[in-house]
Amino acid sequence: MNFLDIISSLLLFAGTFFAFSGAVGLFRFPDFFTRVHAASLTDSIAAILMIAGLLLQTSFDLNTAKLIFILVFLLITSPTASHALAKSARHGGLLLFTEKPTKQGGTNQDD
Amino acid sequence: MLEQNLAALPIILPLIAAPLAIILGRTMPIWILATLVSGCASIISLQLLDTVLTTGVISYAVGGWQAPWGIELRIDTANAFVLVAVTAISTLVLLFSKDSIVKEIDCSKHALFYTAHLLCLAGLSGILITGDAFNLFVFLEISSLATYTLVSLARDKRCLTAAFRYLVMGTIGATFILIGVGLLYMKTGTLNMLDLATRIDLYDSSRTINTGLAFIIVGVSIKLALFPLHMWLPPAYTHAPSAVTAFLASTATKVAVYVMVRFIFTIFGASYVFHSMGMETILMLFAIIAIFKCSYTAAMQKNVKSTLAYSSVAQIGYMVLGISLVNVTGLMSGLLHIFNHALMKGALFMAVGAVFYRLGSADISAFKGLGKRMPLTMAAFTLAGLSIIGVPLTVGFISKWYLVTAALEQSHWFIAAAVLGGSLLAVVYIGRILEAAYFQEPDEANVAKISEAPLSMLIPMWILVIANIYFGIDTSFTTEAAQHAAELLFQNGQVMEVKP
Amino acid sequence: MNLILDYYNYWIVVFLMMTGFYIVISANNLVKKVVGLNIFQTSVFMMYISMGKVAGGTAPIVVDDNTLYSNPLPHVLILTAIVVGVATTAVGLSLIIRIKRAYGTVEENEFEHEDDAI
Amino acid sequence: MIEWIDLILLGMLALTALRVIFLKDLFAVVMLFGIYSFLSALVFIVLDAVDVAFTEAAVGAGISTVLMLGTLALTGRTEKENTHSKLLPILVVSVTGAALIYGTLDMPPFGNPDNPIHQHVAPRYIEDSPKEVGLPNMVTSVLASYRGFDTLGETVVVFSAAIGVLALLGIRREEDNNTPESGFKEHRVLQIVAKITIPLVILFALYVQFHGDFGPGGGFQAGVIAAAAFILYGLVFGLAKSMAVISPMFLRYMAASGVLLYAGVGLFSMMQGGNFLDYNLLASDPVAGQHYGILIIELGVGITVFAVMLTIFYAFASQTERSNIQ
Amino acid sequence: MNIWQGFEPATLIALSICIPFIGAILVIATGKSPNLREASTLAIAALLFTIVLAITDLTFSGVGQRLDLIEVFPQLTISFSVEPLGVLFALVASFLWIITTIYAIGYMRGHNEKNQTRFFCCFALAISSVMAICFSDNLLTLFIFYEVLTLSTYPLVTHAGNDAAKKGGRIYLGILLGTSVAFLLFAILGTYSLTGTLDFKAGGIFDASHSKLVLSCLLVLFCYGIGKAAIMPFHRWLPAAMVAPTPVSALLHAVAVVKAGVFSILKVMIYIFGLDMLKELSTTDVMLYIGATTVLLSSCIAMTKDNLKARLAYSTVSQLSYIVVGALLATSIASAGAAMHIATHAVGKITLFFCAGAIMVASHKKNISDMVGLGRQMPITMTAFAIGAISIIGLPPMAGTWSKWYLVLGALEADKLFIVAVLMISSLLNIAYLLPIPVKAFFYPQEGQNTPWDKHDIKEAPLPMLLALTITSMGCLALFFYPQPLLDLINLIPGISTQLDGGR
Repeated sequence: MNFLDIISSLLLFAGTFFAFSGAVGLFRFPDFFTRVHAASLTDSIAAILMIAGLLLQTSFDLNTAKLIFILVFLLITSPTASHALAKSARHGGLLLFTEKPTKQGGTNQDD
Repeated sequence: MLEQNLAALPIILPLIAAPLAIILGRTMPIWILATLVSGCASIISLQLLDTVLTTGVISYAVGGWQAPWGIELRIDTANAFVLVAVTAISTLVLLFSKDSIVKEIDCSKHALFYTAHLLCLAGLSGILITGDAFNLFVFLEISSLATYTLVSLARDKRCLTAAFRYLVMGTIGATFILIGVGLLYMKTGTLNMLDLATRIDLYDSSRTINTGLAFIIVGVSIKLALFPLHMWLPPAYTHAPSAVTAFLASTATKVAVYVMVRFIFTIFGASYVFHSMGMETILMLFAIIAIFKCSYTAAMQKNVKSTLAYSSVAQIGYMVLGISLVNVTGLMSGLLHIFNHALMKGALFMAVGAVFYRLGSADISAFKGLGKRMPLTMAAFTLAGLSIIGVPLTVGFISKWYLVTAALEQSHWFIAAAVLGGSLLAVVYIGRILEAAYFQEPDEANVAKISEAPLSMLIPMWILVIANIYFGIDTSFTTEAAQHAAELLFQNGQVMEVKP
Repeated sequence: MNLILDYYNYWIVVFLMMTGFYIVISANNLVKKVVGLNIFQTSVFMMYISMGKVAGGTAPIVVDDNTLYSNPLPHVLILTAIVVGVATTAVGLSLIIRIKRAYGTVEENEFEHEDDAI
Repeated sequence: MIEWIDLILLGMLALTALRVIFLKDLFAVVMLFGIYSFLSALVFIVLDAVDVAFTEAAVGAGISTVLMLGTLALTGRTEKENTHSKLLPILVVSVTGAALIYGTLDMPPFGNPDNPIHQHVAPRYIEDSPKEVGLPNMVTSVLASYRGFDTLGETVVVFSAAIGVLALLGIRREEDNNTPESGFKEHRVLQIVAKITIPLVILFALYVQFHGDFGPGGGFQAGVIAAAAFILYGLVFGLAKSMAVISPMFLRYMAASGVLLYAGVGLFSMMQGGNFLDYNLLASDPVAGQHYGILIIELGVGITVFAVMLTIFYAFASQTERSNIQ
Repeated sequence: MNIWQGFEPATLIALSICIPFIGAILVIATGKSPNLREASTLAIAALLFTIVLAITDLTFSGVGQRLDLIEVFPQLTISFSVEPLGVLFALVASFLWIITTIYAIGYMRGHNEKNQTRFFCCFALAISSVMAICFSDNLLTLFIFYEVLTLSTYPLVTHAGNDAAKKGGRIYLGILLGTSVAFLLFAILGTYSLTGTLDFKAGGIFDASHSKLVLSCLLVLFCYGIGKAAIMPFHRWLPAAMVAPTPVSALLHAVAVVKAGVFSILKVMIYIFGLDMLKELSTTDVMLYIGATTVLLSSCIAMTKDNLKARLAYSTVSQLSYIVVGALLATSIASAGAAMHIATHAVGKITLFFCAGAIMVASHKKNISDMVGLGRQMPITMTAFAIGAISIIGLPPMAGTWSKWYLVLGALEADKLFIVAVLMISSLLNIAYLLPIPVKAFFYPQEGQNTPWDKHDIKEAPLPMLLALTITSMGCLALFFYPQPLLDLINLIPGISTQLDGGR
């Protein structure tokens, strides 16, 4: 295991940690908006960390480029989705919603 | 070029015509295109049947890839025979539907109707011709999707729930078939039917193959509406537009029967299915129940279309019964009845369609007094109805004759008696309608509207009626083909006839 | 133990299939029926893909000469089947929309009075 | 390791599926279905079926879920209490399940390279297709060439779905249908992001379309992705604008022409004296012929799938808009 | 004299079947003008009779006549051939068709019936199928035309179109079609699967190799399958069908339909089972006693009926069972008697029906109790009735005597004294329910009237009807004095003879 691998795994672990904390937040936070907040923030940071970790695993070829594209894409779409969600929730006058975890899954696919 | 590719044409022609129809866009040219294509397909399939009868099985490698790797189209007598029926009925129904759908389908949807019809035809031909188990599933789905669409085109809102029920049941059936084919594939590593047949023999008693058989039989039984799984059929046939019902009743379930025959005899082999698995008892039981229960229900219906729909389920019972007798004559009677039943049900539903065209209803009460006012339509209905009953000189008699002969060959005296008893029930449900038509006075409200149906409906209807009688007298064409097909199927499975 | 290792995948897939099948036949709501149908079919797809797997193999895209590849044929079949599935779903859902418009309901037990239950 | 991932994913699938049974909130049910699809796509990847995973994610999780949501918007989001007895379904399901478990007992073991399916037909695909067809992606070779007829059938299935949806719902082009807007349409952030992403998505679709010979992808996936781009456009900017870009009529022609393109290749090879869909005859060199053939038919597939998916979306969305007005 | 001299025998058979069929088409074509229509029917009927005569001639001269049409099943063709029993039936049917046509013209006009074209058309179709039945060469052909006959007579039965007619028609069709499909077709198929052939063959097609048990079952199936023979308990259709107009009742239920039934039974007994085989079957006796019971029971029922047509209907049921009994006695003489009875009962019963119709048209009376003293109004009709009744009873000098004579001889030859007794008792019953009608008509005064007979009282039916019933009653007489041609014909049937020693 060389140096790059160690860094990469550290990054990956950090990424999973944030993703996991986001998931916990989704369950534990009291209302809709806080949940979206938890999910979207951790989502972005987890994506960055994980992809960075994966980048270190590649040998800087086509796959590297693909990963970077994916990262860029995620960084554009994921916050937008959260934003759209929150805005339409307010538009619809919704404050408390119990089925949020599933709704999160939905927005990801809609993009 | 044509000569060599004849085997593929019955699928390809309607398949190409369907998108062309969308591009044409206007109803009239589409109708002409559809009828022409369907007519060509029926001529080609006649030619194919002739070739098959004289020179033997046609095998066609699509894409030039040989059998177990590529998809093979394989035409033997059995599918050529059914193909002739399907394409011919399709052509006649198209002729019939030109006027019929005017009253039953919104004008804006006529183009889609013909397109869906072509797709359905392509799917059915594909199911018949293909020699590949998975390809069969794909074509099954083409025809099914087109069928759901066709059923739901009617103006009556009840067609929607009927179509949905059909969709759910049909998809479950197709998925079961998919599971079954998957299990077979898992065990044998091939999808080609012939290859499957030879390799299944190596694993005859394997539990996986047993399960595969069970799933395929159940799946196909849903598609062909065998008794306890028939619930989708009556509402779908009742509420669909008449032209659609005429087409489906005489082709779709028949093709499913063919699929059952193909799987049982060609792929699994009769001795495995019947000797080792004892399927014949189950099939026979359900077939007999279907004959009695559904004929009885048919006699209880207020709507003529649903009477005939239940009658279809009962008639499918006869076909399955023929298969379950496990001898050449029985199988032959099954195949023969596929063809013959297509002729009778086609004519009957066309007649009902003609009545619907004039009266906007298919209730028995609408039939009152029609004997005088629509004499030609009702005469056609009468003759085709007699054929359903199995009166001599009609095709119904011929298939029943062979079925009973087959039962007696196997010394199933009770089965023979049951078959004949079943036709008594047919007397009841057909008789009710005829009585209303000939011996009751029409309701006041209807009197003014009634006149004979237009020629464009009468001609295809009467062609079928005449075919009913012609093939009931000169049986050489149908019986020879069916006999040959049945013998071939028994040989294919490399098993001798199962003697009691 | 061997038995479990050999077949655990299939057993879970069978369980999934049956869950989907159960939803289809027991659900009251037509949309849920369609969801069930999709779950049912997707599970069947998994059965197919499972059988194509070769332990230690890779995706059937040529890398070099000495690689062990999984079987491409089930993949092809399931690609087809997925598309078939979505086609059915689309038609089914359109039917549901029309049913809602015609009857005002998409609950199975609310049709029964109108002699055309699903 | 792989087994554990597989097992965990399958476990999650089981949980998702079970949850669907008991949930009454249909919105959640549909979302769970989306998750189910995604999870199964992951399972497919674990099992080396990358093409399938791609398709499942795009079609199952993407298009199907969108369509279901569109339906829910019209039919209401809760399931009513089920009055039917549960006994019969449970019985049917247990019998079926028992039969299947019985069937598994003689199955070839999972993952064993000696299984019949790895011995009989497939070896030729794996060993010879790179030479015979000349493509590194065997799935594409088999899909488009060896079993090209299946794929033609599949394209026709998609086309039939369009016919069905058009027959059932039709597409209304109401001129005044931009009156009340749903939340999305006033949404500046979304609009800007959409403007940035849509070209990228289309570009990606083209990549998938033409790179399918070498990596995962092909006509289906490309068609779906391209359709997704336009669906996004329609969602964000309104259906009317979307229809102004690509009209429903044009889509019909596209859907038909895709099928015709596919079948046309077959006819052409027939005219060259070969069998239907025999690509070897398309060029003087068989491998080149295969290549041309696959390229063209994948294009046909892509066109049809794109057009059909968008048509279906139009049909559903125009229903939604109408109900919004009511 | 014989205008058909130059024709091939096969052509003659074809003509005999086609001519009535053509007649049916002619009737439809000329439906607009009643006179033309009826003239053409009559002409066709006469033409048919001459053809049948020509065929009879050929039969006597021993020319084999057959006609093979299409092969429906392997080794099973629709084919026709001439044999004496068939000729006998054909003669009776074609002759009586002429008479009935004459009668029907009078009746239909006198009654102002609706749908006369349909009536005459179906009538001709029925005759066409009867001809086909007569000459059928195998069971398949017989069955086919048996069904055609049922179907073509159904519109005749329901001619009136009212509820009663519909109900009658339903019973008619239900029983006839039901028994034929459920039993007859079953029996035919059973026979086919046992022997591989359905051809009528002298001496039968079964041999010792076939299980007696199965054959016994087949016998029962055949007897009940041929529902037109009206063996109890499947006799209900016959009285039910009496709702039809009288000419229909007359021709169809005295001649065509019921006789087609017993004719089929005779054919099956003689040519499928063979008399020798028949003797050995255990169910022959069972069926024989059921037949005998039918004879007695239906005679008893007949006595209770006041409606004339109903009484005649039950009388027919009883008389049909004579023929069944004759066939089942399985002796040569009894069979001859049965064959003879086809002819003699036909003329007798048709006379009675004609009279019933005449009474209905002329005096609108249906019930026997109203006919007291009617002899004064309708002397000719009532005389004819008396002649017919005597013939049915079997008293000399009427035709019925001969057939009953041979039947009794046959019963004696078979050592079945019980049957002899039954025949005797039944004759007594016949006397009891038939003879009082003419007696009361002639010798009892009409209620409230006691004036002597005056010529002006006469109010007979229309001329065509009178003509018809006179001819048939003359026929009853003629057949008594000159039965020889019939007997000759019957003696031509292989294995059947009117001689006591079986013709040897």
